[in-house]
Amino acid sequence: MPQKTMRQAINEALRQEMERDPRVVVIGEDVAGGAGLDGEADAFGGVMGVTKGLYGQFGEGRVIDTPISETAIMGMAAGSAATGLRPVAELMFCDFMGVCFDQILNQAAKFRYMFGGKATTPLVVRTTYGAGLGAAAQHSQSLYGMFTAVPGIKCVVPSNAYDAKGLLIQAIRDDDPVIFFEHKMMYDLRDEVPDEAYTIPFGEANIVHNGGDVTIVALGNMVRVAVKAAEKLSEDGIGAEVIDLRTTSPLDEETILESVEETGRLVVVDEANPRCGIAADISALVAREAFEMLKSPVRMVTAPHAPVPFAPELEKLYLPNADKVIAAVREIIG
Amino acid sequence: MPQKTMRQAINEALRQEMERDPRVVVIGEDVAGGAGLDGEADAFGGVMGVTKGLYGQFGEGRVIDTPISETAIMGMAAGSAATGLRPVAELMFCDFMGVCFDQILNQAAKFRYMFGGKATTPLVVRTTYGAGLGAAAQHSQSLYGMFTAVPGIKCVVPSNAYDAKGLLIQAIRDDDPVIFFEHKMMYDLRDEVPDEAYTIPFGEANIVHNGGDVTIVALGNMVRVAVKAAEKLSEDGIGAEVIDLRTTSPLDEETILESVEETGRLVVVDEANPRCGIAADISALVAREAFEMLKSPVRMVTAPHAPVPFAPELEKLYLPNADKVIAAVREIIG
Amino acid sequence: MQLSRDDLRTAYRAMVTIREFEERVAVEFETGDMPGFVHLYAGEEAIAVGACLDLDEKDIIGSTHRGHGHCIAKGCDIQGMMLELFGRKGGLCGGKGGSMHIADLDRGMMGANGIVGAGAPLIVGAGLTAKTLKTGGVAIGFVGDGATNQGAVFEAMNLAVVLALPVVFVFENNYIGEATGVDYAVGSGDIAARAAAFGMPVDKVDGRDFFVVHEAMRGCIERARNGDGPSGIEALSPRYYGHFQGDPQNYRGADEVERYRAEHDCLKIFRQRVIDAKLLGDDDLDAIRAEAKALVDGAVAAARAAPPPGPSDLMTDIYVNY
Amino acid sequence: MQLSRDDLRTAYRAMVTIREFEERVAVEFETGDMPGFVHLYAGEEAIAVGACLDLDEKDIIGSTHRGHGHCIAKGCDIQGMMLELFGRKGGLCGGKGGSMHIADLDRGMMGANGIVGAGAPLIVGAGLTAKTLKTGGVAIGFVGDGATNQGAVFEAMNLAVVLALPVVFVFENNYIGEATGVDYAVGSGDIAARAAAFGMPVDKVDGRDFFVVHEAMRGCIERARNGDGPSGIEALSPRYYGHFQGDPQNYRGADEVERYRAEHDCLKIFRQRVIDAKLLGDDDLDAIRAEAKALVDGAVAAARAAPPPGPSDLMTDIYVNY
Ligand SMILES: Cc1ncc(C[n+]2csc(CCOP(=O)(O)OP(=O)(O)O)c2C)c(N)n1
Ligand SMILES: Cc1ncc(C[n+]2csc(CCOP(=O)(O)OP(=O)(O)O)c2C)c(N)n1
Ligand SMILES: [Mg+2]
Ligand SMILES: [Mg+2]
Repeated sequence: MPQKTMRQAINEALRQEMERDPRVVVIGEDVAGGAGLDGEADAFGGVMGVTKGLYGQFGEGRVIDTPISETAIMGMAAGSAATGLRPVAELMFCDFMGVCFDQILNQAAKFRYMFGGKATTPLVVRTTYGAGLGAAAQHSQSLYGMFTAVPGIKCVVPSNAYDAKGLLIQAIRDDDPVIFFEHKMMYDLRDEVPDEAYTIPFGEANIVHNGGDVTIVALGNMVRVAVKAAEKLSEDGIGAEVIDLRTTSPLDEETILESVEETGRLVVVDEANPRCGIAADISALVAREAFEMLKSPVRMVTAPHAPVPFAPELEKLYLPNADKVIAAVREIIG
Repeated sequence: MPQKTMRQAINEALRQEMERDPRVVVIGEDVAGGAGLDGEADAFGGVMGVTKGLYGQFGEGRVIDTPISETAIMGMAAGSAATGLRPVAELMFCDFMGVCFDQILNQAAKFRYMFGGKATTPLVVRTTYGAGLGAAAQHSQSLYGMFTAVPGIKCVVPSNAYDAKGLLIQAIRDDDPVIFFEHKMMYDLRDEVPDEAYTIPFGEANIVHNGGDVTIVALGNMVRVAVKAAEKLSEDGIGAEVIDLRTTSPLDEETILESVEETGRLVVVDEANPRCGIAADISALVAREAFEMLKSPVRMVTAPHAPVPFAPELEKLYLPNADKVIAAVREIIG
Repeated sequence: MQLSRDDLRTAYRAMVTIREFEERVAVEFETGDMPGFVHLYAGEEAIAVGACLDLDEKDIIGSTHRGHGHCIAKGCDIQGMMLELFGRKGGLCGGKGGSMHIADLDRGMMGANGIVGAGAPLIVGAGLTAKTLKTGGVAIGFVGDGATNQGAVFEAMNLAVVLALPVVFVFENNYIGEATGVDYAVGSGDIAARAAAFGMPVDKVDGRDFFVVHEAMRGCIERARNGDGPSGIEALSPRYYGHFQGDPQNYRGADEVERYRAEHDCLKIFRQRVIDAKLLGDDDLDAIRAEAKALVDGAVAAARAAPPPGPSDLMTDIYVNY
Repeated sequence: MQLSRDDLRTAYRAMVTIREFEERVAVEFETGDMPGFVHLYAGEEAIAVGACLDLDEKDIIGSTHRGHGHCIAKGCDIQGMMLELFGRKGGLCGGKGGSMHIADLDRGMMGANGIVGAGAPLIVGAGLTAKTLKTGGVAIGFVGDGATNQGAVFEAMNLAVVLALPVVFVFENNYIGEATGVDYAVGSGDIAARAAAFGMPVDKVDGRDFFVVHEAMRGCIERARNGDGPSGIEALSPRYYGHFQGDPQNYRGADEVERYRAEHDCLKIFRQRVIDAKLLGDDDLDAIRAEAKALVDGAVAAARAAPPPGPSDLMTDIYVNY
């Protein structure tokens, strides 16, 4: 199977869905780039180059550059979704949710319920998250927990290029508003990605490493960290089952609970801050539903309750890594 | 001691702090009311009447009516806090955070860290939350979890008039940004409230009902629900210790853990939605730190993963109540 | 005056239906049987009806928290509306939305909105759909004077201009946002001029005069249909009730509302105009009003008799599938 | 020309220090030793320096993501800045902020800001402090052309007008926001006129000419100090580097930047002007530039020699107390 980067996989998903359905449009800041200037059109393809080439193929009516107005972008996307388009809007960094959250929290998420089931809002918001680039406190956050908290929203956090393509196509074909989180350190990671379109259903976690001693739940870029830890642990005879959530909402509770029932131990690995996040959410799920099988305290390996620091030395300390996961596992395996 | 409503208690806290410190100003939409019109000045005192009378005493320089521009309100408040004022800004409904979250999430919360400890931002944002008024999906949410998740923010959710006064005075004197959540169904509830100014420290939960069989953690308006449940349970010989969190950030982990170590059982009662909220956060804390003492699964009594419905019959079903708390306790006490 | 007698009847019917509806809601609300908040539109009827008369089902409107008038002007079912306001099964939103979220997408009514200003970007989205799918439709966004100070509205205007979308902004200046005067809240003192500076034509018109509103909107709608991009009107007309029903309105001058009602009521102006022009007679108009009243009476009776949503409704309509 | 020779030296020193600083950062960044992103201000020096020359420590500026020039114009320590950009202990923000969050509140520099437009409401807050505490200070907010389309900026302008605060908005029009031209993104095509429609005077000036900027700002600052409320300038001048360092700039025309540098460079214009007027000589100016270069050299050496923050720094400075 062909090897593709996550950037290519996402681009391919967009391209194929745009070819398939004329209602799919891409909206955002510099999703083409170069508008109103003397150089190349399609100069950027998004600041990460993910949408590159779509403008050339589909033109300005389908690949829509906007001013720096996230509220208007998200609102226009939500409004167009409710009236017949299937927009894919880009929020350059998820940190920018602060300037446009209303259009997700109170508009797109709630249309269907508030309007008694009469609205359908097939909106996808693609956004980037995560630390590692030295981009500091306002460009490095992992804010999927805040979207997971919102009824009416679906929330996707792919961990590799293959999943990214399949989950994004699913997101575009899905009739509910979906927030799609792309880790900015993962765009160049390669994976086997089929050329043809395919979907991965929401709410189905993926077991990416087998083991019977401890369940490690991870998502996005932390899946690699968890797998690395699991591999090292297995060298020492400790079997870790690593579950890649893929989507945080809907959440595949079943796979998590089944695994913990088997292993009796839970470690959640999440790059986000610890309070009211996914790690706490999964821990609480297990404490509610799998308590009887639990042999030891749950552990959360997350960023600390602090903003993301700039200096690379601090940023490295800030992030979860395989050693921290291993330490957490050892603590509860004893 | 004099009986006062929560509205009066909050008003008194504001008045006393404004008298004490000329740097304290109140900012928001219609915090006076009547600007630019032919009727009374100070017509509203906030849409809930909480700031009524302050305009008359302190004038338009200290009680500042604004246009309907929450981003500018929060930003002006944050910027003035960082430069020498001690503003108390009002966000009429916490649901409106969606239009101004950036100024909290990325600005006020992060100044101190981003600027290497050189900024001090003594900002208070007062806001209302909660269902019960038939105000439907966009005016009834309980969003303190999203603020609790943000490092740099302190988050207060008082459960009665006495606490509201002491915690608000503490918030105003505190040097960090504080979000202060007032339940809109509680403004007319009365309590003994001293006339003089006093503070209640942050991060100190309050045990409001004693019992040794189960720990019930609650906050805000849910404390009354939890106490009601505890009282009924005690009639049946079940002893419930009810912990009123008072502040979700900082969180009094010690009091919670000590109680659970005693009772071995945890029920968290929270009006918010269940995913990535305070209930999950507390459950996870206990599953991490008090697992060995835990005798049964934890239970969360929260709103469901749904927007707040309009019809009173549905709204009632939506909200936690004493019967649901009792049922949860019975489930784990068996 | 280019309107046919039928058009005039339609317009008057819509205006008096709004008036009857709102005045009745004021009464019903006071009984305590209607939950939540209601923001009444009485006094501003000529704006909604003038703006919507020429629209059809492919056209979409986006409303505000004060949305009943827009619903009626766009042809929403009166009984469905009243059921919704009472929170009953069969309401336009199944009793889950209420006054602040009343909507009927089948009629091109995208919803009232409890978040001030939030409807403006949404309606730009409706404009994008119309342009992209070449529906021939236009998108009309209602925005209050207070709402014009929201970032969302400013951004929406600019984006509509940048993308040359078939959007019309209707700035409803009723002089007040909640309890704050427009002259205080709008620093420039001029909503139309500030909006025009975003790069589109915006007329300031007397919102009490249906004919003036309708004429100004005709130009805007034509412009949008021709692909010439967005435009707007600022229409001035007072609201007759409080910000929400129950508001003591102590921020208003004494007799202010009485004066409005007596001197420049939009229904009276309309009536005078069509009678003077001998287009419709007193009988015609009275009959229409009586019909409107009967319609509202029936809607209230139906709503009061209808059951509330059932427990099984709590957890439906959150997602299409989950 | 009302400036003394000392003032002119100060202005030129600030301008060339910015230029030397930015051109050196471009080089240092390419080595890979400087973390994160940097957005360079070279080309726009006359704006920051013209805007800040008359300010003192009680005055406060709010910056953008492109903040180095504003820092230097407001008198921030060059070495502290360079340490910060390298993420080292002793940097202006202790290495925790970096280029996008560089700040020095002691110098009245409220911070660069990674959120486009977010600085505008903050600076309105600084204006509120000045007015409330009667500090006599003014608050200057820098806003890019792209940023003028953010709701936060529109709201901030209106609020500053409503409250008549001592605020000056400096709209830095460098023709581009990221990779989008101002003529595309600003629907009206005119930032100054759009801002003026919010109810304050806004001049459009040549941002390459220090003297023009300084003169326009003098009026604005005076106005603010006199309690006459906000105002603004739109100053046009290109940036010489990419949006961020490393940006291929393929959205630009061929030789565009070379032309800017050759034909209308703000340093050259300044130099020509003061030499023609016989106010400063070549020697003066060369000496100042040499000093600036030496200062930057020293700062880079110090930064490269400095240690990074230590592990104990990770969890400090989150709260004053917790
Ligand atoms: C974002 C937001 N801020 C504040 C409110 C509270 N609020 C509801 S309506 C209103 C006044 C709106 O005034 P205007 O736009 O003039 O509309 P009108 O009520 O006059 O029709 C306010 C402040 C809100 N619902 N949403
Ligand atoms: C809210 C927000 N949206 C988008 C971005 C990404 N971004 C950073 S700078 C920039 C361009 C800003 O352009 P302009 O205001 O003209 O400033 P300039 O870079 O030209 O100095 C963009 C889009 C951001 N940081 N914040
Ligand atoms: Mg109004
Ligand atoms: Mg620019």
